[in-house]
Amino acid sequence: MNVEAIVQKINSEIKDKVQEVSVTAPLRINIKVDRGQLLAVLQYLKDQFGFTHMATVSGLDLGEQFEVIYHMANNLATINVRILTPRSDPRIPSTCSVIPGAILYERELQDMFGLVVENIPDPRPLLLADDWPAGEYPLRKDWHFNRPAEIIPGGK
Amino acid sequence: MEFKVSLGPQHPALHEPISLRMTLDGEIIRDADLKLGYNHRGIEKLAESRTYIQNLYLTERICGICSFSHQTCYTQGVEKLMELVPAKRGLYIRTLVCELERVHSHLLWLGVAGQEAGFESFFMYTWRDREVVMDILDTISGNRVHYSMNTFGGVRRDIDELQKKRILDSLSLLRSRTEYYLHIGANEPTFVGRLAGVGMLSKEKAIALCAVGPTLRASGVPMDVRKDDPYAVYDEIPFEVCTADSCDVLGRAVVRVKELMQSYNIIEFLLKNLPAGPIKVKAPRKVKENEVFSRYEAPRGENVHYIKSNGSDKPERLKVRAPTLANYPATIAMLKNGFIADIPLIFAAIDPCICCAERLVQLDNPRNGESKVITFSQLRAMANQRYKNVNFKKKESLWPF
Amino acid sequence: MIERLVHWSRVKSPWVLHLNTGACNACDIEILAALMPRFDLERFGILLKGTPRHADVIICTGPVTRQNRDRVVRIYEQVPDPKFVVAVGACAMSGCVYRGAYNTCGSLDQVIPVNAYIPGCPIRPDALIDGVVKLLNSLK
Amino acid sequence: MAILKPILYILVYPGLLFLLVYSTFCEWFDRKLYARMQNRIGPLHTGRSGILQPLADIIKLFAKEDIVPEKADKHMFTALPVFALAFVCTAALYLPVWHYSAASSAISFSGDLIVVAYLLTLPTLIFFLAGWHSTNYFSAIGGVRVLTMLFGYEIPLLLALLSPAVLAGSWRILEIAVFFQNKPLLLLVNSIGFFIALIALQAKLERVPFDIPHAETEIIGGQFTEYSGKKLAFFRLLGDIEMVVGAGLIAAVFMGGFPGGVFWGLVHFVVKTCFVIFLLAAMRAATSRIRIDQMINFSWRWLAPLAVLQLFIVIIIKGMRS
Repeated sequence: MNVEAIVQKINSEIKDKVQEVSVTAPLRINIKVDRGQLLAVLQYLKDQFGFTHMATVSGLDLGEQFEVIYHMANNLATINVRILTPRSDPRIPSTCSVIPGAILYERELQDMFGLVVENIPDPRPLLLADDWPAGEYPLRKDWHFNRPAEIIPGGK
Repeated sequence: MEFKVSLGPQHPALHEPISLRMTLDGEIIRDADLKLGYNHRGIEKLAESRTYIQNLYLTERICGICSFSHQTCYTQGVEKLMELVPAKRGLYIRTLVCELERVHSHLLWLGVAGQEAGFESFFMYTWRDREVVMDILDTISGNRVHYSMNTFGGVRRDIDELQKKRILDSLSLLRSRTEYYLHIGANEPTFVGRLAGVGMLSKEKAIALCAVGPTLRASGVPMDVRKDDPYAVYDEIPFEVCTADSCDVLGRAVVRVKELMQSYNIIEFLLKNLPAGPIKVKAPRKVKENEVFSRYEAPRGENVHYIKSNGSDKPERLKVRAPTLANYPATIAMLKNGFIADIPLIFAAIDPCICCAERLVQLDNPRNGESKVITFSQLRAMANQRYKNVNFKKKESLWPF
Repeated sequence: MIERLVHWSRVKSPWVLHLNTGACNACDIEILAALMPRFDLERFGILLKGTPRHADVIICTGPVTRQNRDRVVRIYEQVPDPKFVVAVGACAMSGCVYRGAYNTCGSLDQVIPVNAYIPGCPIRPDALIDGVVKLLNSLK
Repeated sequence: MAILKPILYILVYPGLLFLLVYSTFCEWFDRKLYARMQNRIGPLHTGRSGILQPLADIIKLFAKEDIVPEKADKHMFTALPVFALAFVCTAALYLPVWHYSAASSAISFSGDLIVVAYLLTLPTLIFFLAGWHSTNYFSAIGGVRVLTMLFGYEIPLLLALLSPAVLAGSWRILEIAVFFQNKPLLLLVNSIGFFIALIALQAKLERVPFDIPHAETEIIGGQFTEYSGKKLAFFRLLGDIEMVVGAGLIAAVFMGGFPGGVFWGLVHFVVKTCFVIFLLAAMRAATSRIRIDQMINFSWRWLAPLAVLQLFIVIIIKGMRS
C-alpha cells in the first residue's frame, strides 16, 4: 500500500469530501478539506489506512485566515490534512472524538491562536502563565511583545 | 473519599517544574490533569524573528538532554525546504552523533529510574559511565551537551582517525557496563519488584493516545521513525526495532536497554564504513516559499518540526512538538486507577524531558478546600508507605538476556 | 577571632540548593554530574540540600519564566540569612537564546539579587565548582 | 577531691569535650569511607584531608540565621534539639571508658545497660516531636515514619544487647566488659547478636539503607525540613554523638570493653569504635534505600527470630558452663 495507492483510493472514494490531494514530497501527502468534512475524512483515513498516530496539530496565521494542519502518520507515510477558518469566526471542530491523543495540541491552539475548538473535552489554558491577560494570543502575527526595560542591578 | 493530590514545582533532585493535579479515592487515582506553563519560553514566537542560521542554535536549546535531536530535525527540515542534498560523510557523522546522544540519554534514564526506585548506587554507577560518552562527545564537538554540530548541508566538524579509534575502544567498555546493569536490573528483586506491573498501558490505548517512543514500543507497537520514515543514513544501517509487550515500566526499561545495545552496533557500523569526501555542502541564505514536516526519532520518542518558509531568510512558522508532550495523554491514562505510590515511577518511565513539557502534582482537599502542595519526593515517600502490604516474591525476571 | 573562624567555616562548607526556573535542563544535568564520582563536589564540603532552610547558596538555572517568577521569590525569602545566589548558565545571566521572549523575565537578576554568575551554555561541572569556591572566597 | 574526679569525668574525658571532638572525627571518618567506597574523594580541602569539615559545618550552622515558622509552637521547637543532645550525652557517660575499678566508678551501676538503651531511644521520640511541631507537611510525615521505623528495629536491638548480659550474668556494662575480657573465647558465641545490633544501630541512626524518614530525594529534610541555624547544628551534632555512643555501646558489650587505664582505655575505645563505624559505612555504601514495608518485614521476619535464637544459644552455653 504505497503512497500512490493511497492517493488513488482517496481520489476514488471520498472525492466529494476532499477539495484537493497532492503529494508534495516523498512520503508526504497533502489534503485540503472543508471545516465541516474534517471529522469524516479523519475517521476514513483512520479506518482505511491506519492513520491512527496524530503527530501534531500546527496552526498558521495567514493574515485574514487561519490554517490548521493535522499531521497524521502510519508506519508508511505522513498525511497533512489542512482546513481553513476565516479570522472573523475562528471555530474548528475538535478531533478528540476520532483521535483522543490530540487533546493537548488543540488546547495549545486555543492558547496560542485564540481558535475556538468546539466540544473539546477540556478547554482550560495549557501553556500560558496564570496571570496572562485574557484575549492576547502570542503566536498571531499582529501581536507584538514590548519588552520591559531591563534594570541593571547596581547600575545607574 | 475524594482527595486531590498536588505537588509543588520546586524539587531537590533532577525534575523540573510541572503541574499535575490528581483526584484520589483513598489510594486509587481517579483522575489526573496537567498544568503546563512553568517551562514555556515562547520558542515558536522567537523563531519567527530569527534567521534560519540563528534558529539552529535556538532549536538546539529546546532541551538539554536531547539537544541534538531537535537541531537535526530542524536542519533536515530546512535542507528539504532548500532541496539541498547534504554531503554523504556529513550525514554519517550526523547519524553517529544522533546515536551517541541516544546512548547518553538512555544511560541517564537508567540512573534516574534507579534513583526513583531508591537504588542510589545504580544511579552513581550509570552516571559515572555516562561520563565516557560525554567525553567522546566532548572530543568530537568541543562541548559536553549542546554540540551544535549541524549546519545546512552537513556537519561542521570532521572525525579523524584518532577519535574514531577512541570511540571504538570505549564502545567495548560501554558494552560490558551495559551487560553489568542488565545483570543488576534482572536479578535485583526489589528493583524488578518496584518496576514490574506499574503504569500499565494497553496496546490499543497506547495507539489511541498517540504515545511515542519507548513508551509505545513497550506496549508491543513496533513504531520507530528510523524504520518507518528513514532520515539521514538510517536506511543503509542494519538494525531492528526493539519492543517488549509487558506494557509496564519494566517493559520500558527493557526496551531502552535493548536500544542501548542496538545503538552500540549502529555506532560501530557507522565508524567502520565512514565514507571519504567533504563534510558539508554550500547552502543558500534565502529559502523559497515552501513548507516541510520533518520527523526524527529522539531518545524519548518521535520528535516533529513543521517549518513554513516565505521566501525571506526568516521562517514564517516553526512548530515544534517534543516527544514528552505526546506521551502526556498516555501518562494520564497510565495514572488513572493506578496507585498514588506509583506516580514517581510512572513519571520517570516516560523519561519526561521537562523543558519540552512540564509536570507538578497538586493536593487539594475537597472537604475543607485547603490545598497542600507537596514536592514530588513527598509522593515517593507515600509510595513507600503504600507498599506496606505488598511483599515481593522473587519474580522470574522478564529481562531477555 | 570569632569573626575569622565563622568566615572560615562559611567558606569551607557551602550547602547548595538547586532551583530550576524553566531552564532547558542542560545546566541541571551538569550540576548533577558535578556530584558524581568524577567531579565530586564533596571535596569542597559542598552538599546538595533539598530544603531552602538548610541551604546557603542557591544555584539557579534558566531564564525565569513568568509562571515561575513568584515561586523563585518565595523560595529566596525562605533561605536563612547569609545567603548567596549563583546564576548558573547563560540563561540565568542574560536569557541566552530566549532573550526577548514574551514569557521570560530576561534574566535572574531582574527577580532576585545575584552574587555570582557562572557563564557557559551549559556550564561545565568544573566551572560550577570553581564558581562556588570563588564566590565564597570573595566574602570579606 | 572526690568530687573533682566525677566532674572532670563528666566535663572532659569521656564527657562533653571528648565527645564533641571525637564525634566530629567519626563523622569525617564515616564520610571519607563512604566517599572512597563510591570511588569519590570526599571532604578534602578543610584541614588536613578534610578532617575539619564537620567542625566547619557546625560552626557555619551556628552562625546562620535561625528561622522559626510562625505557626510552629515556638518553645517546643527550640527546646527539642537541646533535650535530644542532653539525652545522648548522658548516655555516653555510662560507657566504661576510664573509671575502671568497679568500686571507684561514680557513674556506672548495675542495670546501666538498660538505661543506656533507653536513653538512646529517646532521641527518636524527639525526632517525631520535632517533625510534628514544625507544622510542615513533609516533616509531619517524616516524624510519623520515624516512629514506624522505631517499632522495626527497637526490639531486635534490645534482644541482641540482652544476650551478652545474660551470658555475663549481670546488667552492668562494666562487669560484662570485664567478664568477656577474662574469657575472650566466649565473644564468638554472641557474634549473631553483634550483627543484629549493627543493623539495628544503622536503623537507629537513620543511615542509608534505613534513612526512610529523612531520605534526601524523598521527603527532603524529613523532620529537619524546618530547622535551620543553631537548632540544625544541634541535630547534626546529635547524629554524630549518637553514632559514637552506639558504636561505643556495641564495642563495650560485644567486643570486650576497653581494658587499661586512661591512655590504653582510650586507644581501645578509638580502635574498636572506628572498626564499628567502618562496618556501618560499608553497609551504607553497599545497599540502596529499602522501603518502609520491606524494613518492617525484614526486621520482624529476620532480625527478631535471629535475636531469639542468639538468646537461646547463650542460655544453653550458660547452662553447660555452670
